[in-house]
Amino acid sequence: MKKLINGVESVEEQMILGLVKSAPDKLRKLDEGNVVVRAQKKEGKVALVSGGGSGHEPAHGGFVGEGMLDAAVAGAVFTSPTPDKIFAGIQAVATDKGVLCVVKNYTGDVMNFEMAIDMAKDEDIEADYVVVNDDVAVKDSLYTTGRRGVAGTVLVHKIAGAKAEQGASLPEVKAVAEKVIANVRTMGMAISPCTVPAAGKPGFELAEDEVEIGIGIHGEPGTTREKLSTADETAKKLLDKILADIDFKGQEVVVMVNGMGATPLMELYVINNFVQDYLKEQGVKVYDTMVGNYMTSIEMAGFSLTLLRLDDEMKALYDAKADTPALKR
Amino acid sequence: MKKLINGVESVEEQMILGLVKSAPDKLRKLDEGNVVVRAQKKEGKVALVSGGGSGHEPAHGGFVGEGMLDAAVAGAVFTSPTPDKIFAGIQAVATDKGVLCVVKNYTGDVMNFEMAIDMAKDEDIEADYVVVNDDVAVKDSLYTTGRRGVAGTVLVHKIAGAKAEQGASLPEVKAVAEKVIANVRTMGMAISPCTVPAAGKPGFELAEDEVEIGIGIHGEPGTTREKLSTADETAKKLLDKILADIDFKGQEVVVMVNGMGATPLMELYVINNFVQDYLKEQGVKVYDTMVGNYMTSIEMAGFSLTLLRLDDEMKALYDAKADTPALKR
Amino acid sequence: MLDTAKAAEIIRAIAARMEAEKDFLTQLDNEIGDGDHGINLARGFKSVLEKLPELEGGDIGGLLKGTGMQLVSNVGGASGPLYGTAFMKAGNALKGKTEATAAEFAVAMEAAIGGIKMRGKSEEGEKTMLDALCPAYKALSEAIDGGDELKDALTKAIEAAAKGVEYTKTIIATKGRASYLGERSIGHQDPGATSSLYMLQEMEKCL
Amino acid sequence: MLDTAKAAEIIRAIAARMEAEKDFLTQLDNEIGDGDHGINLARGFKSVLEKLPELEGGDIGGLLKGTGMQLVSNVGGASGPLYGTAFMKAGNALKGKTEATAAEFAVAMEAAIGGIKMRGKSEEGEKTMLDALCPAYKALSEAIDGGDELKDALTKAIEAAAKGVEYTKTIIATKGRASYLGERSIGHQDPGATSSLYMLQEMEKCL
Ligand SMILES: Nc1ncnc2c1ncn2[C@@H]1O[C@H](COP(=O)(O)OP(=O)(O)O)[C@@H](O)[C@H]1O
Ligand SMILES: Nc1ncnc2c1ncn2[C@@H]1O[C@H](COP(=O)(O)OP(=O)(O)O)[C@@H](O)[C@H]1O
Ligand SMILES: [Mg+2]
Ligand SMILES: [Mg+2]
Ligand SMILES: [Mg+2]
Ligand SMILES: [Mg+2]
Repeated sequence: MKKLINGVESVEEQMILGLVKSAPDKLRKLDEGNVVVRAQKKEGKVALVSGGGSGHEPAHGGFVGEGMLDAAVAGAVFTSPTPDKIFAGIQAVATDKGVLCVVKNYTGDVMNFEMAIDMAKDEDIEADYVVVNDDVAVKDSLYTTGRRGVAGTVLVHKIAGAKAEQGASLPEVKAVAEKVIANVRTMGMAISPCTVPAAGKPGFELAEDEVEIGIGIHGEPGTTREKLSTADETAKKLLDKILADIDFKGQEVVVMVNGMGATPLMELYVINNFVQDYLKEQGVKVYDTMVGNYMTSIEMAGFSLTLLRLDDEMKALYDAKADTPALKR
Repeated sequence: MKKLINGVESVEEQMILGLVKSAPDKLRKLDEGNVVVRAQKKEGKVALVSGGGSGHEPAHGGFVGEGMLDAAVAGAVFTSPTPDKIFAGIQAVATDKGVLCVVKNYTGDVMNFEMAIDMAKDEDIEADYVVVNDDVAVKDSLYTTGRRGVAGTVLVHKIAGAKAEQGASLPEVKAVAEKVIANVRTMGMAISPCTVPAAGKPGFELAEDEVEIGIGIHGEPGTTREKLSTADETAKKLLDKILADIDFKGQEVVVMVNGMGATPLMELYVINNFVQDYLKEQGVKVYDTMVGNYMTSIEMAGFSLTLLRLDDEMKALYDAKADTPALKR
Repeated sequence: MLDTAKAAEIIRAIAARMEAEKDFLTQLDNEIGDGDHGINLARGFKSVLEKLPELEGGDIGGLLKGTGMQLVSNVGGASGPLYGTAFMKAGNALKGKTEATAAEFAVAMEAAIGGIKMRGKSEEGEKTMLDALCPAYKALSEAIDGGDELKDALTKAIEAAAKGVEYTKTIIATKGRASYLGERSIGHQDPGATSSLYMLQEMEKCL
Repeated sequence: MLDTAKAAEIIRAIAARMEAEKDFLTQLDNEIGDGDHGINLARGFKSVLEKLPELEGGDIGGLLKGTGMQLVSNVGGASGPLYGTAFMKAGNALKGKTEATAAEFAVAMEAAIGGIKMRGKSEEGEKTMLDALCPAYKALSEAIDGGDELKDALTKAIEAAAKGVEYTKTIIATKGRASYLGERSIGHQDPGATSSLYMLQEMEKCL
């Protein structure tokens, strides 16, 4: 394992400290743990709290700030944070308008956030949550864990964050978050794995000509292993799966071409070149495009594609001001 | 070589197309070649033109837009663009206030830009240039090529770009660009190499415990090869070299913690955590911090640190509005 | 006979075992999960060890509940709330007791399993820790009903749990991260079922 | 005797050689530069080949100038302007000529080297292409002054250039990217000096 860190024990905390010190007038770390909150608590709005394992940088701490999150709770790498830490985050930012937690659909995240919300309710904090499950690589089914929450989560942060910033009520913010969740779909792939610092070796191994299709964001293998093909063919494969899931034809969409952490921007732009042409061909109208590292898996190389079907409300909220380390608008 | 591309021949053009298609209302590609210009030509200001080899994404095309560049000319990967392409860029954005080219100090870049400027002058375009040479890894000397231009170039774009946007004259914009160059210092290191697509294999090989200190941004080896140590020790080594070069004590600075392309943000934040503490200890006041991928070497893993010593003029220009794909303020 | 001191000894033995099997459990989780199960449990039980001196003076219920709370606050992921809830529920069942009979142990184990099912919204046959724990409980309670001592009953429980672990290799996961792999999860043994087996083995060894 | 057809043949031979040595030249550049020298020249001479049919109908000067302009517009990097300028200067020296004597060839080569020095602000001894070209020119002009045919003079020039390439291994680079390596550039042979040697070898072979 070759990493620029000071030890596997300290990496999460030093990372959170490093983030906060990059914008000390805007961000603060709680003493209770690896929880990033806005330096100035914003009253009179629903507080938006997100979080999950570390290793997805800039998610989630990088999205704390005006127009997006009020708090982000970071667990150990790829491990959901514990209820006490999530509760500390909720408590620090809670207002009388309530708290909405944005949870990615993983057994661990859901359980830990549920327990934290129970703790918050015990303290008379009005708290609710939504579960993001945008990953079409995984079959949705009532009898299983269902789809994972991946890069689409960032768009939930953006749009629900804007709604909250406008002073909407908890049910209103929750409703728009759920609307985003209902309309956002993602699929990803990897050409090289990542290494959890504490594990010391990669989550899987790939030959020089192999890729994993249908990966999540935790260094886990994907749904199939295939031969490396061109950027265009690879992007087409992911897009076709997304386009088959809900109807995007004739709709306006936000496109996110998300790098997994070690993917050079060069490749993301090559991919975007195809994505834009293909969507046009398919009759999908692109309202806006985001290309970059938004929801990563440490130093995994690969990418995910996300489409969000917009309506007028989501469009306006997507365009609203955001001022966070990782997303400014 | 494992890359998400469609062929080594097409990569530069498809990348530029992909960039432009990510912001079609703001960016445009010239038919003449891989030249990115603002979609709406801005008259009445000095046009700022930069460029160099591809492989440094988001530099340089990602910095085209309000408050920064008017045109960015991309050569083949790590290869200076040719004079005719640079000239096409100059011609497309030139105004009657003139054109300033920001050139990084490489023999190839300097020669090609000089030839292009000669061509521009033949067409009665007022054109001048500055040469950025911020890399303290390399000894500065009258008898050699001198120091390289690396990540500090982005701050030249930002500050000279703001000055130009305000309508300053060509000599004024050139003067502030040269002030930034005089006050900015950078040093970088790599823990893994990168592969020029057309070459098909990495520029150098490193053992599991080796790093290159004092690298440039073209996949070339550094000035020394060493054993991998901690993030803190590595950052200290680079900072000490920078701090020894000009006097930063008691000064206000911009800090840039720049990823080389494949470095996870996790590591950049761990590094920033140390950098901020160490600078405080050394009596250097941090005015603002940038952490991210600004000037990369394709998929190299590693980082560079940049310090810019500010005065009031540079501070105000640094804070001025910028709206580009890779830098918004 | 299980008393508080013995229970503390078991917790220590489990903690040592989790540390010893950290890499192996993590490797199993690498194959069908996210490669942290061993790391998570080792971290969690290490924090339990720090808390143990405070807990071992009281009743078994308090000891188990405290263990569960430490796990909830220090493991994270899926196994944190699940094992945490299991220990807390077992603690509730043994509240106030400084000694527990084999039958009382069985009741606590049943409560623990119930806690996992409730928290995880899961059942046997989904390729989780339940595939070790449910058959183990069945064997244990039958043995105790048939008059076995706790240690002998646990020996039978371990046999059943080991079979359960083998069984997880043959089925598709429908809960937890491994479910994302669909068919590809077949052929791999579930990390949580494996760590459950190890816990039962440590209990048996200590008795 | 060098005429336009022969000059075109030489350019074709050089183009083929650059393509053949692409990987090796790139490898040399990997060691002390940025690993693109062979790629750059192969790309550049490929574009020269496309232009050649237009050029070979005229005089040698036009052919060389056109070659230089193609190199300037298609190579990029340091070697593009340098070799481009070299061919353009050589072309200027042979302007209007459809045949060139050995002495005229020497004058053109001198002009080419002068162009490189001017454009590159460089001198012999800095570990660049000049370390092959300068000694080659010296040997060539001496041989021609001594009455040698062009082919024989080029044979001597190649010997001198080859020694120059060897010499680049022993010195520190002070120009071009290799200069960033300081001491570390010692022991490596300069890619540009090597490609210059290849060009001279192709000229000699064609005559
Ligand atoms: N819903 C569930 N019910 C019961 N056990 C589960 C459930 N989800 C996951 N598990 C168990 O948790 C184990 C994984 O734990 P761990 O790796 O620590 O957490 P995570 O999956 O969050 O990384 C699985 O091997 C499985 O046995
Ligand atoms: N100032 C200079 N004068 C003469 N030759 C030079 C100079 N700088 C570089 N060179 C030559 O150019 C070669 C490198 O060319 P190339 O790799 O194509 O360009 P770049 O260095 O821009 O990648 C060097 O090996 C050297 O021979
Ligand atoms: Mg986990
Ligand atoms: Mg080059
Ligand atoms: Mg796991
Ligand atoms: Mg080169």
